[in-house]
Amino acid sequence: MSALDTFRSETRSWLEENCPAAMRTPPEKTDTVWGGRRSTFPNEDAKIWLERCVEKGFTAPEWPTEYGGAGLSREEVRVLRSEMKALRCRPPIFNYGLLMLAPVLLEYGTDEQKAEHLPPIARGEIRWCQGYSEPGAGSDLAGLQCRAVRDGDEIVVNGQKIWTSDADVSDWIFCLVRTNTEVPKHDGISFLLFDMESKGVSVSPIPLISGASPFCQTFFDDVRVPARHLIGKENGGWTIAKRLLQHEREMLSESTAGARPTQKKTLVDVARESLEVPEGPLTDGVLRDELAQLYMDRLCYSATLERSRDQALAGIGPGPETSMFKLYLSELGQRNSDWRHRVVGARGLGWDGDGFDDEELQTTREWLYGKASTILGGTSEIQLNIIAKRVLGLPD
Amino acid sequence: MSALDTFRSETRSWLEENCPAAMRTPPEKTDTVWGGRRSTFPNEDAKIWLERCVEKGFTAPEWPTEYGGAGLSREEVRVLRSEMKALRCRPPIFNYGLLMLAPVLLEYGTDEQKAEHLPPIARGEIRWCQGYSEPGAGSDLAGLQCRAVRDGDEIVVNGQKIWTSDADVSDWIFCLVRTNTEVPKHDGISFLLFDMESKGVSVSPIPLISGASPFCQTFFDDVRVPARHLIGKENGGWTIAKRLLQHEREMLSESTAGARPTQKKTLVDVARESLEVPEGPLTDGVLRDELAQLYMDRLCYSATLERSRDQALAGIGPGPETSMFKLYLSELGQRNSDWRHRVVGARGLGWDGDGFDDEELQTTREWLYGKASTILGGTSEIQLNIIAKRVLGLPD
Amino acid sequence: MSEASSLVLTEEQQLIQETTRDFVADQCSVDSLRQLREKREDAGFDRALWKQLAELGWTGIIIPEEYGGAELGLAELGVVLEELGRKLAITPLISTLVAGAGCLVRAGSDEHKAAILPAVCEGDLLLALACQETARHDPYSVSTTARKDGDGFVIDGAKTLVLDGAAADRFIVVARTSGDSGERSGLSLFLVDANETGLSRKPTFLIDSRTCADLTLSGVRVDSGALIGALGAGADILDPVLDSVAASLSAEMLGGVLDTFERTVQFLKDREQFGVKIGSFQGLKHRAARWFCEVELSKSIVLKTLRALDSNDVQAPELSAACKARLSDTFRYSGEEGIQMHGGIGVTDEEDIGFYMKRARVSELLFGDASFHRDRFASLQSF
Amino acid sequence: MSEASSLVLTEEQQLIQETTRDFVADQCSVDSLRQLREKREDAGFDRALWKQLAELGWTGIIIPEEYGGAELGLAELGVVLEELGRKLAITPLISTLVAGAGCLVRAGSDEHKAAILPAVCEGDLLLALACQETARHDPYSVSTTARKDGDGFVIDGAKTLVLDGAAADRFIVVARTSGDSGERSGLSLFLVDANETGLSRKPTFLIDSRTCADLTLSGVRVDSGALIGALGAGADILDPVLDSVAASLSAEMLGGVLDTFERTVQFLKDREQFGVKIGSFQGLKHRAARWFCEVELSKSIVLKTLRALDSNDVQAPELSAACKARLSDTFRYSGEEGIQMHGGIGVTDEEDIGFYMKRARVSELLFGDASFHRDRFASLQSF
Repeated sequence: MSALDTFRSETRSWLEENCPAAMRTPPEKTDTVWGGRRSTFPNEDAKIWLERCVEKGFTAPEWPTEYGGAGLSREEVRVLRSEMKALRCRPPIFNYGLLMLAPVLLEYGTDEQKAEHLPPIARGEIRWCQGYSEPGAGSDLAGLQCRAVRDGDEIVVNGQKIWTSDADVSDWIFCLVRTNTEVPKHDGISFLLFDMESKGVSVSPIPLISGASPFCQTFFDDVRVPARHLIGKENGGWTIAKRLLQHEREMLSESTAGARPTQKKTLVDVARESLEVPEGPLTDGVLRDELAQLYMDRLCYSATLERSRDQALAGIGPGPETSMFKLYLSELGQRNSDWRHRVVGARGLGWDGDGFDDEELQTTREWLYGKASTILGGTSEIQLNIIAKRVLGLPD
Repeated sequence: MSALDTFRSETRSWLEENCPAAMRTPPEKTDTVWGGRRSTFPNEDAKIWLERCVEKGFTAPEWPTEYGGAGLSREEVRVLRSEMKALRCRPPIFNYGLLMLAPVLLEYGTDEQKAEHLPPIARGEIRWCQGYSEPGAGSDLAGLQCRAVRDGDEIVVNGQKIWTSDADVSDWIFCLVRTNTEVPKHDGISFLLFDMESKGVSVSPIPLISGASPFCQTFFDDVRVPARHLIGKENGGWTIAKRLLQHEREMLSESTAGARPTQKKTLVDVARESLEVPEGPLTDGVLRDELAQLYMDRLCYSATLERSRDQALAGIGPGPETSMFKLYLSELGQRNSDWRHRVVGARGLGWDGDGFDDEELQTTREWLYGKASTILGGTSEIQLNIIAKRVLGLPD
Repeated sequence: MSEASSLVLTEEQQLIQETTRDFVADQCSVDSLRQLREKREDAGFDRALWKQLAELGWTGIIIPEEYGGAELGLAELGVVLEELGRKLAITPLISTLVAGAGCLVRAGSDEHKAAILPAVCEGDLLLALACQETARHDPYSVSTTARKDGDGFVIDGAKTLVLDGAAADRFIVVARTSGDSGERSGLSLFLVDANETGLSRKPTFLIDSRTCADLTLSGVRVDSGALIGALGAGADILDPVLDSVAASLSAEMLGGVLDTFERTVQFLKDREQFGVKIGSFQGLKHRAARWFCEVELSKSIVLKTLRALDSNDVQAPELSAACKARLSDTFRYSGEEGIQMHGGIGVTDEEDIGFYMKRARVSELLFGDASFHRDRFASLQSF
Repeated sequence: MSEASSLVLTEEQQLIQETTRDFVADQCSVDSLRQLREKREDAGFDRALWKQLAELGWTGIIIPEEYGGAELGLAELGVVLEELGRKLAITPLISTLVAGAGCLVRAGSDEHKAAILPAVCEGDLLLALACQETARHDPYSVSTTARKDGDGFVIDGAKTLVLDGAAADRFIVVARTSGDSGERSGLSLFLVDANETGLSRKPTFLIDSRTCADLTLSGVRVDSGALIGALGAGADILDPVLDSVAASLSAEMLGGVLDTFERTVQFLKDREQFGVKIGSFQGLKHRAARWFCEVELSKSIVLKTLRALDSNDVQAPELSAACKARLSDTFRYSGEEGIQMHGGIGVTDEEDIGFYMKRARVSELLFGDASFHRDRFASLQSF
């Protein structure tokens, strides 16, 4: 315990000394540092903060130092997180390479592959996107058709992906491809990495019901990929794919736990304004009751996340119940933004133009955008299937 | 139109003259006249009212007069009903023979069978019960095992039924039996009638979570039934069985449409008492909102029932959408009694004994008993299956 | 029981339904909403479409024959609105006909009627009801004042979410001539020309590609003839007109509900995943079946309410409240289930289903959401 | 982060869990509820069982060591209650230990503590909190009065739904020494012997086979030493004690939730219809999966709340409210889903599941239902 206490106090000192004051304020949505070849920073402090963390290995604290991590134990990582939280330090960087690809590379990659890909991720130099869904393969992910054929030392990819988040600003893609069409669908899938600057890759953004979106359609036309970028065995990609989905769900359930700081007004603020009740009990008993329910459910959700983390520390790893987090959080988020939008009333009906302020327009767009949260990353129905089968053991 | 108007005024006069004043008050639950060999009447007026209706054919107004009906047209039946409603006349009799068995006898019975069974039903002399479910065949009704083997002019029945409402006080049973075990399950079922006083029939009531109940387990041990009591073809009973279920659902959806008159206090009364708000808006905004929702849903349900009747008059018969009525009404009824019970609060926690008045104990027992309504007569899940398949045409 | 009160369509109503259905199939589509969104014209609807509706006689469908209308009921208008609602067509039928002309038919002077109603029937004149002042519909919360001034009145205040207010030629402005905001008495209705000095309007572009307007009334002077009905008794006109508006809007919403439901059920039959139609999954089947029940209940309450309004049934106000509450909830639920069942494609702008969800939200909030109408229903039932 | 505040069980808690689980497997079953129901004994629970709990040390588990207790926390008691709750065991742990002893430990005089707590630990003395007066839990709605009279007080009033009140040896009576019903201030707590002149009790037999009591206090005279804590400041004791009661009751309810869920999932795996296990139907699968989520959230909030109470976390009151609201809703939902999924057999008295639904309703209404606690939560959060 004593060693951990020492680590705690050293870490705190380091954070206090190295984390710029501006990086200790709640971030706006636009403050996220994504990294990559075309990396931009909201301000100079964000750049400095990332550089210092990279140097210390704190962008990937649990990784071995040889790959750019800090080589910390689980307990130490927990201490680091709690200290960062205490000082309100912003995460130095956020991206899918770090949170989704890297864990499976560490588990399934060869030493060469790890050495090639992990350090640039830790340093925020390469931004990754995820080539999973296809127009005909959404919930039935394993039904994917994007074809990859070996040609000597290369693999030639032809096909189409959809819902590729940030494909238009990403550098590399981790991609599920079909390398065998003669076997049951799960047995002919491979897990392949390639550069989005490769010849034959094209990208087209998808407008959503909420307007412009980070999602893209991505087309591959005879894209030639060096065969060394195949992770795991050829045709053995499904196991890796599923494991990555667990990490994705974990990311989705953590990223917005508790209140999202993207909106300035709390739900209480919004209700007070709409009802014109500056203080005291909200006069609409039904809204007040609903609001209490929302806050309570948030509390229960946070407690469950906390329990899950404590269990992980006690040696019980994240299992299929990550489906529960993805399911519950996405629906809770929808209930939150739906409630907010309903309470805003007529002020939330604006699409654009004068007559509505930014926060009102944002409330509306987030409400609309939120409809995607129970679909993308695996629909709620798929999560329910997973829970029924893998957690409850109900028969097929 | 003029003939119908004449019928209306004649009917009204007849009702005014013949329906005793005591039969024009809202009935208590215990006032129902069931008929049968062991028929009892709550009072002399109920007996007189039944006799007069029997004489007029008004217990089964749409049946041919030869079977004890009044031979009325659909329009005339509607007029009779609306006049009875206007004068608040109680139904002279209520039982399963009249509402469930008779319609299928009229459709599938031979002239001899109709002549034997319909008049006693119209006169209220024979009370029928329904032998459908078995312990292993609930939702999967067609999986029934109760065995019937032909032996010359007789059929010998062995097996067990469950949920036989009022089996202990009924005279005859209409019963689904398995007459062929070699064919797909739907093709080996027959529809058989027999006397409950037959040798080998025994009955045992089933206590429910709400206490004593009208439901029974019914056992058949070498019961010998004359073969002429087979309705329809041998092994052709499933079609009749399904049609009868439609009539059952129709009955279930009509019998309690709108408020059930079995409890004296309205939901508003109960809320006013519990909240101690004798007048003005209910002070608990959430309860008030929920109550409005309940009443509104009741309105919408009644309007739907009314529309369905109007459609029937316009020549569109009751189809599989009767499943919707069964589903919705049973759930609405549960919501009603659950709400009432919740609002009664601590006063609704009594099982028996002092400390709780009759209305409170009844509220509690009805809440408990109501849990059966979404299960018996075809679970809500079965109704959903029927709607999905037969109304929406969704694939298997 | 007369044919008119039966909850099935009369022959005339069936004819109106078929005519409108053909018209809608020809003229209306969700794509036109995308176009309206891009164009951002202040009017917020297609004037050519409106002229065609006038030719069909729908713009005067509930106006008395003496003013050139068809003198039919809300039940007939409801049939038209339901069909238009199926394709989310944007027309000023509710604002001009049910709200605007509704006030005049009910309480307008002979001069008003003669001057305005024939032009409405011709499709040449648009009306709008300027009632709401805050983010939530609350008809008695009126702070706009009309002050007696010589022979006329001077109106000051502001209005928001005035449906079709960007295109209206005349407004019916609800103003307070006595009492305090929130009180039922003291409201008066005034007919105000859109070009009146002191009146300015700003169009607001809504999520469902419809346009409303915010109004500012600053010393707007009208003569005493502008008053509709009795001074201070505006609520006696407003209440039944708002009931009619709620029920008519519900009929339009019903069209949206039906289309959302039907297109989603079709999608369940067409879309394959895991090698089978997704409509074969019991999880989705049961949800579709429950949805079906809500749709059926919605159909019934709309039919019942419109007929009750047409026959001045005493139950009409509470039916109207139940109707708008039910359609608000069912349309919302339909949009949500529709999108979720469509999966990924459902959240794209390319797929139509999202427009139904947006319309559901706008319609829900116009003229009182479900919560407002439950409150009103409870008050009408004295609890 | 210390081990104690981690949301996994400590080794000691695991030990307590195992001991209790073995005990429950041996001694408790739903059948004993059926027996209690037939016997209709006033006590409403099995005294032999209570003595055995005393031998295990559970009757004094949260009482300080100096009075013979184990001086553990609510977290440990919660583990015991959860296991007992799994089989719906009826024990006066909450009434005697959390409510009764809770008041004394917090604010009782040394004499009170010395006289009562050791006997509680031994299982020889039962306490009950006489708080509620109307059909709805509302701790400040107290009309029972305690009037100063010479050196003591005279208490008049009536109480209802006094949990385990039929067997209690002493009552802690909440009475008003000043102010009006509904006010937080002016409440005082008195320790009253069950045999005191003027106090009468009537057992009430509840649907879950448990017994409560209605009390009548008519000129009950107590001396000044009967006062617990400061005069008129009873709410300062009552509030935190009721938080502990709400959380402890939630732990017991959690046991019921878990058993209901687990036995139903097992039923889905065992029961066949249409030639397959009914658990293979996606409609039921999805519902079971949603139910699982609610169960998991319930587990977490109980753990979190008990730990917060043990560490006097400032968030403890709102967590307690969230906890009781959540468990009230989840237990109810579990009972309803459990019965519906069991089908016909589920509504028979022979099957155990119905007892869980009945317990759920009683527990829901004891010490404030979900609606009460949402209201309290909102007040605590100042909205």
